[in-house]
Amino acid sequence: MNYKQPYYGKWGGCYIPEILHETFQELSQAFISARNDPLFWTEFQELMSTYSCRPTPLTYADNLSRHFGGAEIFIKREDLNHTGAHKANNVMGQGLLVKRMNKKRVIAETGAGQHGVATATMAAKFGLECTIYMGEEDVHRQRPNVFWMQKLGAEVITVSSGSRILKDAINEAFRDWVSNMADTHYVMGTVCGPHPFPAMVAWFQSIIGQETREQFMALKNTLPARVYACVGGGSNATGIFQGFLNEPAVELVGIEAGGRGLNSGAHASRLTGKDGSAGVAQGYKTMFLQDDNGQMKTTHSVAAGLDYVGVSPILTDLWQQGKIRFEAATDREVMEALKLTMTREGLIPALESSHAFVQAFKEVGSMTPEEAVIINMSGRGDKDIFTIADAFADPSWKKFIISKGEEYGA
Amino acid sequence: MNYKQPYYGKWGGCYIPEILHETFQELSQAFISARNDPLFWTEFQELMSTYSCRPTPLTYADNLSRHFGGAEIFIKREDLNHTGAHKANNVMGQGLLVKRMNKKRVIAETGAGQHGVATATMAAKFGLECTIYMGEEDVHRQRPNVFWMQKLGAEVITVSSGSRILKDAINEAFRDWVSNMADTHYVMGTVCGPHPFPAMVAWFQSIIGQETREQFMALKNTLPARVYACVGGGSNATGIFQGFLNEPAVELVGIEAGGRGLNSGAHASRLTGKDGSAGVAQGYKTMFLQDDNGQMKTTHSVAAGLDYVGVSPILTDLWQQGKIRFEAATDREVMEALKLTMTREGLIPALESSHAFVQAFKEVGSMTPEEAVIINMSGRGDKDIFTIADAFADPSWKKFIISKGEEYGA
Amino acid sequence: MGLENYIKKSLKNRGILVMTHIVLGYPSLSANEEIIGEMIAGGVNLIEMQIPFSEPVADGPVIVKANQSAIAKGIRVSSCFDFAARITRKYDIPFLFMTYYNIIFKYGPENFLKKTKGCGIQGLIIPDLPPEEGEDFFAACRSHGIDPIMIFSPTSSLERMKYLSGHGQGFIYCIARRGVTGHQTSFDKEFNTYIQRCREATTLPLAVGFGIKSKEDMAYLKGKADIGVIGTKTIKLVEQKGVQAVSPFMRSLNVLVL
Amino acid sequence: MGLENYIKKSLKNRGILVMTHIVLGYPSLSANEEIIGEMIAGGVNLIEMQIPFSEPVADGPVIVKANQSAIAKGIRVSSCFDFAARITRKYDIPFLFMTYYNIIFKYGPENFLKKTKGCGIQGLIIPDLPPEEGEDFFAACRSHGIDPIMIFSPTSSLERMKYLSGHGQGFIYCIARRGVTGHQTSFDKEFNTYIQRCREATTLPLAVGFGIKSKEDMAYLKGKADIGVIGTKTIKLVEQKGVQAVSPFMRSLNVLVL
Ligand SMILES: Cc1ncc(COP(=O)(O)O)c(C=O)c1O
Ligand SMILES: Cc1ncc(COP(=O)(O)O)c(C=O)c1O
Repeated sequence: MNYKQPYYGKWGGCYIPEILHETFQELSQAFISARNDPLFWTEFQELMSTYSCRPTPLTYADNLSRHFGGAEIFIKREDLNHTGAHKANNVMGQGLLVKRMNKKRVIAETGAGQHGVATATMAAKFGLECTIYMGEEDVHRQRPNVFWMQKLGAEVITVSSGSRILKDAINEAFRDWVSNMADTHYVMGTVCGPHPFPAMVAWFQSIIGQETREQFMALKNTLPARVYACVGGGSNATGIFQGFLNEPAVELVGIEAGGRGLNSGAHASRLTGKDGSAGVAQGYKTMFLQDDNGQMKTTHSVAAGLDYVGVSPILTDLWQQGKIRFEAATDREVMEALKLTMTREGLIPALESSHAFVQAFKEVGSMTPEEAVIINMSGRGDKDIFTIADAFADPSWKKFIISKGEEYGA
Repeated sequence: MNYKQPYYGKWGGCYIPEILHETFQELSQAFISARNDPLFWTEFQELMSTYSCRPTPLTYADNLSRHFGGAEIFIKREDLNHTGAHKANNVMGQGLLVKRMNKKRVIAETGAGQHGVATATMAAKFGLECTIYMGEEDVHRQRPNVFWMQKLGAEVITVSSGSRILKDAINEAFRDWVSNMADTHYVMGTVCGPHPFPAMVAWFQSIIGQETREQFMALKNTLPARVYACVGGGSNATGIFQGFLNEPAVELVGIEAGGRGLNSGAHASRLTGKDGSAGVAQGYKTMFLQDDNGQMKTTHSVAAGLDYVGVSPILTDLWQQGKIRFEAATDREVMEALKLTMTREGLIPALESSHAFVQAFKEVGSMTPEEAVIINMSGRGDKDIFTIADAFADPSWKKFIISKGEEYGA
Repeated sequence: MGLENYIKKSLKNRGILVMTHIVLGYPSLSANEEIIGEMIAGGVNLIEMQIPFSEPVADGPVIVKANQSAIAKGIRVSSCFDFAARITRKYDIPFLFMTYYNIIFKYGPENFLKKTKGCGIQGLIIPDLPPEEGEDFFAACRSHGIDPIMIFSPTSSLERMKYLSGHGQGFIYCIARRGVTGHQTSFDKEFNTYIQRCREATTLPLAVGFGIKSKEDMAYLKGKADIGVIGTKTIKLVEQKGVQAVSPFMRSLNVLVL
Repeated sequence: MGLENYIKKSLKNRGILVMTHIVLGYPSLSANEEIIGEMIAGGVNLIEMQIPFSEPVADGPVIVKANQSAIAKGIRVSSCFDFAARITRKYDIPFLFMTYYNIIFKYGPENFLKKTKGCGIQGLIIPDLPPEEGEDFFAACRSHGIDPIMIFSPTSSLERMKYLSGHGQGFIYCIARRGVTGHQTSFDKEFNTYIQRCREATTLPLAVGFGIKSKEDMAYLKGKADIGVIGTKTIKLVEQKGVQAVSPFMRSLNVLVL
């Protein structure tokens, strides 16, 4: 990937208001000089290994492998990052850039809240002011993360325009940025948005793929047959896939949110199925879920972090080239896969990550034990406690919340 | 420490009902053979580095060090373990022993719920049945952990006898064990209880101290001036202290729960202050908080995991020898230290761990920048969301819970 | 005769021109029509009509809400064209479309331009299409006889402005300040240097928009700029005082040549 | 004359002796006194009085609750001694203390034994003090003329039983099954082998406790053991039918020699 140019095939670009032109120039300069400075990556790796827990392990899923009786299943453990998801990689990387650009404030959008928590954490660590934009619906379904962002010192602004989810939070963040770009950096949370964001986020997340490849090679002295990653904006997928791009032996599988089903209209599958079409929004060109007038649709997923109308231009290009296979997992399948993973391996993947597990579980049984697959566990499920409790209609949790509510109401 | 004999100075022992005699013989055998088998430790380390994230980092707390302007502060990041606390070290170690003993079921007590979650996780991973005993008060204040234990497949039994906290959960676990010891192992969660539990748990947790020493030496080529760890039962403290025992240059500081103050009667300080006295309960001899008739007192701490009437016989012995200094941190001080740590370093220590931060914060300012201290961050604070929200009287959280309660109630 | 000429000619009779803004379909097309009538009656010189988009990233809360509401009520791009065709036949001042690029991209740029031309629209303002991305499209605009309006901002350097101006036609839209539409703008020394830089960079007329809302603002801008843009202010006015308040307000903005 | 002789002598008149259990202070000391009166009237042969402890780890829910309640009501070790002194003077069957080791440890073992002896108690049952920990204390018991009652369990090997027996005096308390007090015990082949092993290991009389609650149980045990221990059953009986139900129940347990 040529990190200096804004297009991946015909996707990407930099569709920004003139007011941000200078800011993007500056950001591109800072990014290019960081990429060209070998010390930067060393500093980044150092930070991630002392402040977070990199390299994160590659865990062999003994029980699940046996359960399906096919390919061996390995799990890349991004859940063990500080703040509980791969989002930390990107955020800490951008934090180092912010220091170089000498800005005093960061803003970010967040869907699942993981990116918001990671950004609030980075801001605390680097002594920056921090404002997080989050859709009203996501504020509700990812409430613990809102609480922690605030406790970490960030201001959390609830966005109630549009569909009140991730894309709307991105719009609000841009609106903040066009007012405050002089001292403010916008920490984009995924491999989307105007250039150089996709290139930059992909670079920071490539640490996942680098590690995974090394770890797998050290174990097996060969490559995995398939690599599975969920795709919201696409950052964890782009991160792990970069370790295996252009390896014909490795099939890369991206899993989008199938919501209530690909034919239900209530999903967030931009590349899988027939609902996506080319468009330009939020500063870049990609496949969007939009109507025939170009108005963005309301998406749906049980996983806030996948509930997004666009997808990384990098992935759209690789999809178009046939280098990544795309699939979708429904909300219901996700809960089943989560249950199985919790009870068989003692791992609690985030609802987002659970999408990747769904597809792997569908496929490994018909592969051979000589083959191996890797699932990217992009984050942990702690944040999803309210959603999971609702999905399982957990009676004792409900009772607890009712009584806690009464205690507070009194 | 001689791991074969039950006493540390005059503390420890094995005060068990006859019905458990055989079981303890078997357990001691298994433990001794594991200790004598160099492959066992290798297997343990391997498991902890592939399933959890060991070695966990030693993070330099730049901002806090500057804030206090004295000694440099380093933080050992046990919060980055899988399941979020040091408890995983002990649990996974005992899990390997369970496999060797060929038992089919595990039981455990839990206070903060971290040990319970870790045990439920280990049970899922190793394919064991699992029952967790938890005091009614702790079920309430650590509700998210209860939820996850259940989702991981464990049965959680609420204990409403006694003070309805940790010690009572231990009693219930013993009552289960004396019925089911043939196929059941009791995974004691801390360095307490009858021999060989203290020796065994200390051994598994020594991985913290080993790593910390190596990491610090690699960074500084010298030893830290002080090491701080909170002390509930004492496992995280025993773990990290073992890396620095018998080093006259290193002062070891254990911090107990000061609750509402040492003179309030509402605390869990067995060694600090004057309220503790020698006793025998829960299978071992140590300093307990008891009345003049030998009845155990009701303890109090904002941190469920420190809210315990006894303390490790190993630590009591080292305290008596003057090798560890003991201090107490009050509930209020803990909230202040937590706030500072969140907003300055982007770290969210568990309420238990925050006790260690309190004492370090009191002391580092009057030390020199040439000195360094290490704080053991035994776990992350995610589990404490309800308690922290209550302590900060967070209005938006309360509003959320009230509305969620109404939704469930409808 | 092209927007540039129209503007220069109109400036003979008026100290500074007024361009107003409406969101098509908000509160409804028939209300739009009434409001436009009021604007014309109030002596407005140009009108930009925004084709709603679900992600109006450069707009502030009032216009965002208007966009959302229009879409929720079912506004379609084709009805915007129909409306424009009728209005441009009815009134002889110039009308422009303002919209975000996806509306054009999805419609097909070539078709969009044909339709735009066909319904008598004279210019296009696209806040999220910089020339780096829009070069071909702006050329196509010009060849269809539609003026592509370039946008200057306070952060644009002189050199940048010259580059932008090279792609534009009709006039330049100068954003008065950082931020989105609908907030207060303060005219200070910094603003004056900015407008001087704009003048230096281009021979095209200058429109100043974002936060212009009173006769005082217009009077201040007179001599510095050629057009003052009234945006959010009209929406608020209609919401608060009704449609019939529009023409008196517009009339009040008239600043004499001397 | 020592418990062992007392037991052997009593067995001449009865197929199997009955030892009952009470928790001191539950529901109150005066209720305890009434209940003991009923027990004696019902022909009970020995009584173990439990000094409450906050952590009764070997007990089941009913006795746990009784311990907690007695402590909550303020029972003290000194009042247990006073009560014992009065009761042992009043009735001439043997009384024992059952308690957990911390009660003794905290009181001071030497003082505790003196007091125990002084108030006429003849034996001590301490479920959490194995001889490995209690060797010295058991020796002190014996030298004070108090019988330390050792506990056998179904998991104890023959060798282990012999070792335990070496520290004991008076009789052996054989736990009928795994688990805590208060649950059902099923007497099966495994139980029989266990009791045979107990007999082989010691010459001391055997008491069988945990889950004994009826005449049928007593009849089954006759010949196998020397004493059947009625524990939880009495507490439940009093709770459900009142104090006066105790003596008829105890009388019903009498199993003849032949
Ligand atoms: C745990 C987790 N996984 C995946 C995602 C999806 O984002 P991306 O596709 O950029 O990895 C999110 C976004 O919030 C997330 O929190
Ligand atoms: C995070 C954490 N720290 C500390 C403790 C206290 O236990 P210990 O003293 O055994 O480390 C607990 C107990 O639950 C805990 O969860």
